[in-house]
Amino acid sequence: MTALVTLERVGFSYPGSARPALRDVSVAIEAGTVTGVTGLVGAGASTLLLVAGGFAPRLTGGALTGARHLATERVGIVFATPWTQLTGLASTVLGEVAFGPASLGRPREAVLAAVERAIGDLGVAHLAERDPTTLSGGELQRVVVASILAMVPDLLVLDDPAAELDPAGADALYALLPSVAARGAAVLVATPDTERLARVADRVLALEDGRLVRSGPPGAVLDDTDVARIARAAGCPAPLPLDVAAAVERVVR
Amino acid sequence: MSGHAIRFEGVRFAYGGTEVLHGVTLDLPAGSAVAILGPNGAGKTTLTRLLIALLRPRAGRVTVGDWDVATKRPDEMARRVGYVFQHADQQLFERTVQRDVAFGPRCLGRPAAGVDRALEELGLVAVADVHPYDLPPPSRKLVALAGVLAMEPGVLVLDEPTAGLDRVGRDLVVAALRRRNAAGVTSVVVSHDVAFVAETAERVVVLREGVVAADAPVRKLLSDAAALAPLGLEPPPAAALGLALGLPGAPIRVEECVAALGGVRWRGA
Amino acid sequence: MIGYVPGRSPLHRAHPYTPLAVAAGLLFLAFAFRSPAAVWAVVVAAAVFAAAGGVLGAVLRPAAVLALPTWALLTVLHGLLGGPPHLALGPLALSAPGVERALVFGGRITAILLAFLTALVTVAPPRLVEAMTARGVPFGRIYLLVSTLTVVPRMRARVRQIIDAQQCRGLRIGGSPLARVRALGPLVVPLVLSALAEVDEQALALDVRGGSAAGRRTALAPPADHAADRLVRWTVLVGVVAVYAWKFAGAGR
Amino acid sequence: MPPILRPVTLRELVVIRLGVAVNLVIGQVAAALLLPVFLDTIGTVLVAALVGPRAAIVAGLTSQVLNAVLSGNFTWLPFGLVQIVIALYAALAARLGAFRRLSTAIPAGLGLGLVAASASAPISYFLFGGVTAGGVTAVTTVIRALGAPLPVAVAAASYSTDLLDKSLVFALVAVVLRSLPHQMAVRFPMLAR
Repeated sequence: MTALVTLERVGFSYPGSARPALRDVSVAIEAGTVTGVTGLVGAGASTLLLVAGGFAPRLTGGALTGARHLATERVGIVFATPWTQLTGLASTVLGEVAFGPASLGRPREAVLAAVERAIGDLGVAHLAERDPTTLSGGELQRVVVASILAMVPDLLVLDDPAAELDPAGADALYALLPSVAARGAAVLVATPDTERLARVADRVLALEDGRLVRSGPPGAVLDDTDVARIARAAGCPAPLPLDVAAAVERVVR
Repeated sequence: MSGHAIRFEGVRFAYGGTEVLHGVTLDLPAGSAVAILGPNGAGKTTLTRLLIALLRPRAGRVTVGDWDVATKRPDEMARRVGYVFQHADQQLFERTVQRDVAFGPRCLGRPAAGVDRALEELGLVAVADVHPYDLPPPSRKLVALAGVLAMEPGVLVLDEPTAGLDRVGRDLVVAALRRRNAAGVTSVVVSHDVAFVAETAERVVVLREGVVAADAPVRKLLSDAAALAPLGLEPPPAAALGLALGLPGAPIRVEECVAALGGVRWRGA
Repeated sequence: MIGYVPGRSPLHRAHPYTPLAVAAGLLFLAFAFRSPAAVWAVVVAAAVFAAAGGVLGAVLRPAAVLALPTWALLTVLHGLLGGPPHLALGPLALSAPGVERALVFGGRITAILLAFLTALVTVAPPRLVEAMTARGVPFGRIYLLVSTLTVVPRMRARVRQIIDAQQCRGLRIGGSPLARVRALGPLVVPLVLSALAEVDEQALALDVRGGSAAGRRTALAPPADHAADRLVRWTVLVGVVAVYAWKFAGAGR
Repeated sequence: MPPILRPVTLRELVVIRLGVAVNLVIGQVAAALLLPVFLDTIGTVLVAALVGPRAAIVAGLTSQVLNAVLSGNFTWLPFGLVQIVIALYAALAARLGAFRRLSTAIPAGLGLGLVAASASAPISYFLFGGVTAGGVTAVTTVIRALGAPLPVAVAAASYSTDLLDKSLVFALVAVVLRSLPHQMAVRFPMLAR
């Protein structure tokens, strides 16, 4: 199974910035998986997403070194703020979701079919006729994801997609990612929200100062959820439990 | 830095025709650390905007210390109340972090000492000469918070201060808020981040449909899953772990949970 | 101020280009004529146009709100302060040529307002987008005309928040004129900087939805362009050209 | 492909939309500060400095149309020509580096005030008899009442309001450009020239 995205010793610097955002990163992203990317602010998580998705340097400018192999052009990206991602050309959710497929000039029936499937998968079918500007942050972000999935991307990249949402909206959004991967797409999500990442990621890449320092299953990579910090301080040996259930199992009664 | 008491007396407020606050009465003594929880649209942000005269109540009175807020303008209230907006990074405009953080103190004619302290507290000393917009968005949020802390206000109002921050950023904000409360500053935080509320607040006020639905010590409310559920919230991880293991003392903070776990033995993976 | 008013009138059901063409035609006609009688004939035509859309009532109030101050100033500027000969109208002495000029200019403004407010009220933005898409109008033009209107409310809210936020940092927005001019910087600069900071994100969001896709976009529900629509548009065009040709042939007075 | 004919990139399109949106909302700031100016060409001038003349013309004309749609005052449409003049003037001023310092930006702004008024006064006089909505006409009426002939009153009113408005616009654009962070500024090649 050749990887969908392969980075070999990739470095990246933004235009006008001396400090490289990525240094010597090598990683392969497989289709059908949810890959988490985490790291402190400025560690390069967002940059890794832009490079892996083929957006940098094409749209951001800057200099890429090393080898990047991207086996698809069908890449979608989701950002933290829902409102900036609306096209502003549709007065209904259905029209907003249809914008992508319609832009590719696909026949009308194909566009409508793609829209029906996407809003169904994202659980926003009941909002189809609603004006996007009247939706809550959580609903809007799911509409944004639906409008990208309607184009059936092979790679879906999400940059801290739930930062602006309340806990219920965030949980609902993260819960969708495994089902998107199950349909064959590769999902790459960057966030400092390690609590939710631990629940949905098959694999996590940890970055520090532009370098990939650890990668593997969440349990082996993440160690800074509240439960993990409590367990470590209370003398629990590695690998640290990441959530309450895991911690309860590790306590000797 | 001395704090001011905050008092809401039968406050009513309406946007256009629809009333959003239906008679809120609250008494927050100086130095208290309060969090306001409640579903979206319950009037949380409206309540805080009344504190700094951005909104005028339709009925009732809001006082900060001995000031009746109705008689003051927002730039006058800024002498006592430091208000940090949810998207506060949108107010930055100076060419360096240092100059932007100094904007508030300069407007109020306050000494620059507060600026250096704020930069120190939020780990911004190293980027003091960097342009705020050359920093990633979460760091800009810290710069905006520093710009209000630098004014050394007696009251701090924070609207979703931790949204988008990483672990280090959150810990800095927790430490800064705890330090200010310890110095007697009154704080009011509006946040969905229950873990942050647990780490910083002593008292929680729940606002639902424009009325105070609950006003309880943070420990009691945040370890009560049934009370939090209707607000779309769950107990913070530390409280959940305490409940799951039946730890004594209903811990809700990380260090409380660690203390309650003293002497427990862990199985290897 | 005033937006689309749903309805079933012939104008609402017409192809979106038709009401716009009629409004433009009335504007050019209003400027073509110089005599009060001719200009007021155009005003009547604009009123009939509004009535045809069943929106005469909806349009009169905003038209009046906008036209009345202009009427008052015209009466003063040209009526009272116009040249001789003067007519006695009760206590006032009105200049005859002045009154005539006021009627012409006042009529023009009234005709333009009635005509375009009618078009504004009877053309639904989504149908216009579909019509332009079906006609292959470049995406950029549609995006600028329609999408910008949906960004304005968010920008207005951001201006409001910046004004509030800077006051909360002690900025006084009153005081001497010089102080108020100096307060422009802390209010305008953050608005522009925060908006520029979102440019890349918005461009990327559009790019993944086929914003830069070449080729024809699919219009999902292209409004029908009946023979009647085309006839009306052609008639307006020919009519306006004829009037201007007649005018520049020196005959029109 | 000469730069003037190169199709607008997606990023430039978003910048133009931003310029138009700023034009449409900036009046709120002038109103909050009780300043007798519109400032509604600041976005056009900004786009001229950041992207170029063609983009600025598109921003100016779009602002004119959308301003009419939002306010309902379609009588402003014929003033679209003035927007083109402003866009070209601003692009030239930017090319000559007028925005590098306030001491050059403000005089350039006054120059634009003269140029813009010279373009809008005849339109206002011939097409609308010197009467368009907004404060300008009130000023015209006062000057006319003081005995000045109408064309003089219209011109004087246009010039006085435009000079203040445009010089403030240019000063603000200079301040904004100077406030741009390095990583943002390098993304606009026009600035480097």
